[in-house]
Amino acid sequence: MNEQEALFEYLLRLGDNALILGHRLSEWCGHSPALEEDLALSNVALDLIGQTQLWLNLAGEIEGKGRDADKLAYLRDARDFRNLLLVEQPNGDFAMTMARQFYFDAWHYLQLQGLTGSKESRIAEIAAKSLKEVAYHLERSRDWVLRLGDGTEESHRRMQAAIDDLWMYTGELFEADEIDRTMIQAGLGPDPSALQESWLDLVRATAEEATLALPQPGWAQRGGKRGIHTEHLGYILADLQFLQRAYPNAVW
Amino acid sequence: MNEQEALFEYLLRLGDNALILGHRLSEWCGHSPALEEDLALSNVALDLIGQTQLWLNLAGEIEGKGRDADKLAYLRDARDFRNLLLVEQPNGDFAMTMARQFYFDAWHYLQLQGLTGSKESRIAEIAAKSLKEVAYHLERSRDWVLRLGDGTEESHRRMQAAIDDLWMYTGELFEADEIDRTMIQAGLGPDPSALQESWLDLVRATAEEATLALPQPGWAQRGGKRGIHTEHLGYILADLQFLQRAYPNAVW
Amino acid sequence: MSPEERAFQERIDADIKIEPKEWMPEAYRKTLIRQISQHAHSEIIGMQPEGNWITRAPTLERKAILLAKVQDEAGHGLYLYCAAETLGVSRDELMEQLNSGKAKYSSIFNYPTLTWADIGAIGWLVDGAAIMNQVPLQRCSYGPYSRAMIRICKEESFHQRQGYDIMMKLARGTPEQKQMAQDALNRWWWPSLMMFGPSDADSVHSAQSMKWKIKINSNDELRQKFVDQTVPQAEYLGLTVPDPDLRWNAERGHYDFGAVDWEEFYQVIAGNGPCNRQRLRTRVKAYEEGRWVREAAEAYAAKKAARAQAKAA
Amino acid sequence: MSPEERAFQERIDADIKIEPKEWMPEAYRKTLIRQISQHAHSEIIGMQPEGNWITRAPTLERKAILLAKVQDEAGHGLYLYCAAETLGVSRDELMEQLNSGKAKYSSIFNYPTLTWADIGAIGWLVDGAAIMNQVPLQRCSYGPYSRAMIRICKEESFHQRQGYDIMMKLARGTPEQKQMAQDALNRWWWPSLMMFGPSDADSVHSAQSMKWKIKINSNDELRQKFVDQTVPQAEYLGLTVPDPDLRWNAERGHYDFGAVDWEEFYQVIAGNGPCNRQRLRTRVKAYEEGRWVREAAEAYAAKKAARAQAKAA
Repeated sequence: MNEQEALFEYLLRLGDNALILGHRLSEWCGHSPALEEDLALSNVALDLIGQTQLWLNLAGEIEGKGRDADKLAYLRDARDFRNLLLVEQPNGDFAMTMARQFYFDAWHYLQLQGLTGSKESRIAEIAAKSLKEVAYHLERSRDWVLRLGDGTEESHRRMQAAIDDLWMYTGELFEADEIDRTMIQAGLGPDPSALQESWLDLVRATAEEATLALPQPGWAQRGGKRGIHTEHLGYILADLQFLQRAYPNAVW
Repeated sequence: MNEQEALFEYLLRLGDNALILGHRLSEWCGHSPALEEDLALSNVALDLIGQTQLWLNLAGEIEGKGRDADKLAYLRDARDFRNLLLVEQPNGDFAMTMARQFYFDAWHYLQLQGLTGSKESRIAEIAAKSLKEVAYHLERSRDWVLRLGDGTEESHRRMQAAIDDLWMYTGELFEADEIDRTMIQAGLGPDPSALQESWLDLVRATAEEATLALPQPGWAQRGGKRGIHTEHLGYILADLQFLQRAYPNAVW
Repeated sequence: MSPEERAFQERIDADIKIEPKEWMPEAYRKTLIRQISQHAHSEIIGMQPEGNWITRAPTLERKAILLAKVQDEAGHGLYLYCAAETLGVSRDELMEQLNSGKAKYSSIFNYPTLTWADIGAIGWLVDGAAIMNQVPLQRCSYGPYSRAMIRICKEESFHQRQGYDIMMKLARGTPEQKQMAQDALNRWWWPSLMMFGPSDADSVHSAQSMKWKIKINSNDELRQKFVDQTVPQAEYLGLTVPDPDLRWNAERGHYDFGAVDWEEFYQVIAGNGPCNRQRLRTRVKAYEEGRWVREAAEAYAAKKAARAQAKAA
Repeated sequence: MSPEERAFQERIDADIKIEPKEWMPEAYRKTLIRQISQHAHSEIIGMQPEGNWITRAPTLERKAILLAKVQDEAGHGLYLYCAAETLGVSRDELMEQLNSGKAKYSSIFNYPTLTWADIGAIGWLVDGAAIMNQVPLQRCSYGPYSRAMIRICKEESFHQRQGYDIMMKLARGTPEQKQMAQDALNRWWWPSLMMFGPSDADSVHSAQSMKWKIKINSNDELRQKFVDQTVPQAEYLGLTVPDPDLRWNAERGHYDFGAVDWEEFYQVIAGNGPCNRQRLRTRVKAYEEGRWVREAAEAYAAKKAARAQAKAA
């Protein structure tokens, strides 16, 4: 795989994370615990859809085969998706959604921070723009971890279950593979493993403040970055892609 | 609409009922209350898939545009589906599934009985074959209405809720429209409104034996037969049709 | 009429806004609460038919626009509940009324969204009719309601343009897309006309509400205005309005149109629309399943306040 | 060895089947229960990965075949639970063991089915490996187990052919389909080889089980047989087995193949496979949500019996 191919894959990962998590959050719209949350969750989803467009359009440009963000989002099958397993996990209850969001936001923030130093100026620009949005996402999801962890007995129990349940999907966030290494060497993106300590510090401090017990490091589920997903992704795509698949070549 | 066009539409209704209800039942596979039910629900679903193939293949022949059962099942969008609203309703709990099945089977049996007298021999043959299967379906779903209605307090409550909930989708079963009238006049199919009394007799007697209160006749939801569905159908089709849509012209 | 009532009516006649803490007749307060909360409920329930297509929107841009629109509806609901709260009723009370089926909301949301074109038709027709109803209400006599309406109308007209844009893309698209657009118009036209409510002759409460300036135009007036505005738009799209009696009446300077099927209207109002039960259940489910979250947020806030106090002491 | 034990072993050596009511050593009974129930659990859990594609099968025929296959697995589970019940343990007890995570099932079902080709690969490879394990067990010493195996093997070989047929269609299909098939082979090959269990050197209990004829061949023997059978099938499909060390060894008359990654195997066994948690939760959910139905059926049957008795009296 040459650098350009690796960069394409790398950008798909960035775009697919935003796409799939944005999709999951958008499933909440109209079903959340309070109107304020319908607004807030939609805001985060909208930011992520915007980021999807930026990353996937850039991916399409790098690829140079005439695929734009929509073509990449709507016309790839599950094995060609490159998002982390974490973001495709079902919404579950509100605690599960917020635990997923907090784990992701805390990583996403560090990842984007690293990307602002990318030698590829378009990456650095998108990262800088996204970083501002994600700083707010992180503030919000962290706040909900605190509220639910240190709220009622029920909310504590649910939030503890959620952070336990999703823990096994966090290892993948920090594992560098060949593509990551190519990016690091080319000065295009940060070393994922270098983000782990800061992430753990934040997650640990938040859990403590939220009176939650952080799970022990254990076996990490992995595969999303190379297209080996959980069984959930296929169903997401069936809905997401229905119209583009059913009416090929139509303009909407 | 000439007779041939009406017949095509009529056969779509027969085929789509079987297709969509079979799909719903197949969703239970592996999730039912007991292994025996995994077997039994799958049996019914398999019968319905078989009937789908017969009806839709015949529909395609009548249409004469080269569409077979698979093309009709996998390449029409929701507005072109002609199934009753009843069969697309979500599975809900086991009581809901069985109430839906009983309402449908009781009608389906009478409908097929009428169709065995069709002047079109292919219709009469498919009806005769299906009738044997459906006699068993009806025996089974009726039995579950009894068991759950006259089982425990909880099962009684759930079954009562289910027959109440689905009642408004039963009116459509007996409403004759232009297509039905064309079929009646041509001696191709029975008058739906003529089936209502026998249906009500069976449903009433069953409810009584099951210690259930039958809902009062009320406003009937309608539209399925002319393609005005509930919001559930679109999601069924997104899954059902995914592969055919995503890989056009592939052979499986 | 008591002196207070007379003074109140004089202020209204002079186009002076009534503000929350001022004296107002009980019937004015009650009517307003009913009207504002029905409107709020409609925004909330209205999130469902459109929300149904968020996960299936055909492009990323359409998805973002639709999500933002449904989000705006949540926002409108929020403004309106706040406006109602200034009249001494809490959001929780109003939500309980909605959830229990006591409160009404706009019947149009009891129809299903069956294709993507329905998202266009809702924006174009349903938001169009809503704006027609709401624009005059910007001038209504109750200050908080009037101000909420000003914000809402601005956003709604944006939504309407987006809806029309969807219709335009479909009408200029493939034959299948054009058919989809026509089909949506066929299904949403009459329910949209019903949004203006029964004919003036059959409309209760109207006279008093108009005197209080919480209703500005008559139902039939607005309906006519809507038809006059919308028919040329349909023509521009190349779509046919599903009304054989529709024709331009040069003498009146308006379109004549066919009779609305009020039997259907009353059936839907009475709970027999295609989606009444589904809409209400979805709402109740979200509300009930969110209870523990709301309780947790309150408990946390209380703990935090207590800690801050303990620290300060 | 006690006289009973000696007589028992003599019967086994003489290929006489042991039947439920006959005397048997406690260890034989326990080992059999463990083995049969693990097999039953595997059938039940195995419904999930394949069930995942029933609603998305690409044609009506494929849908029917897949549904019938998953149904057969439920049936196999049923035969096997019945066989285990003859040893004095109830189906409910066994299901509790499964649901609580105490009982094991075949680790292969902890991998996800990601594409339609996985349905082909499971039929071809997983059922192929299962048959390889099960065919000798038709001759096992315990009568009910032996008879269950005879029925099951008949159906399994049917399933295997169906799986291979799916692979064939894909391998002869579009480039995307062929890639899908190769990808599925890549992912399912090694887990299939692991289905035969650890290498003989590391396999506990084997000697006693073989003496009792409830295990007929060694793990490595069967694994070799599976490789020898499957590699030419892969070649016929035009697919590449993902093992760089794979080559025909003319001297041995067998294929040599690379080392299995037992670290992964033990991780999956230990609960860390991609789907362990999901599989178990799905099972527990179905079981728990079905409880009221099973109770109702029992209550109804009791009422009916009581009525019949009252009538007879």
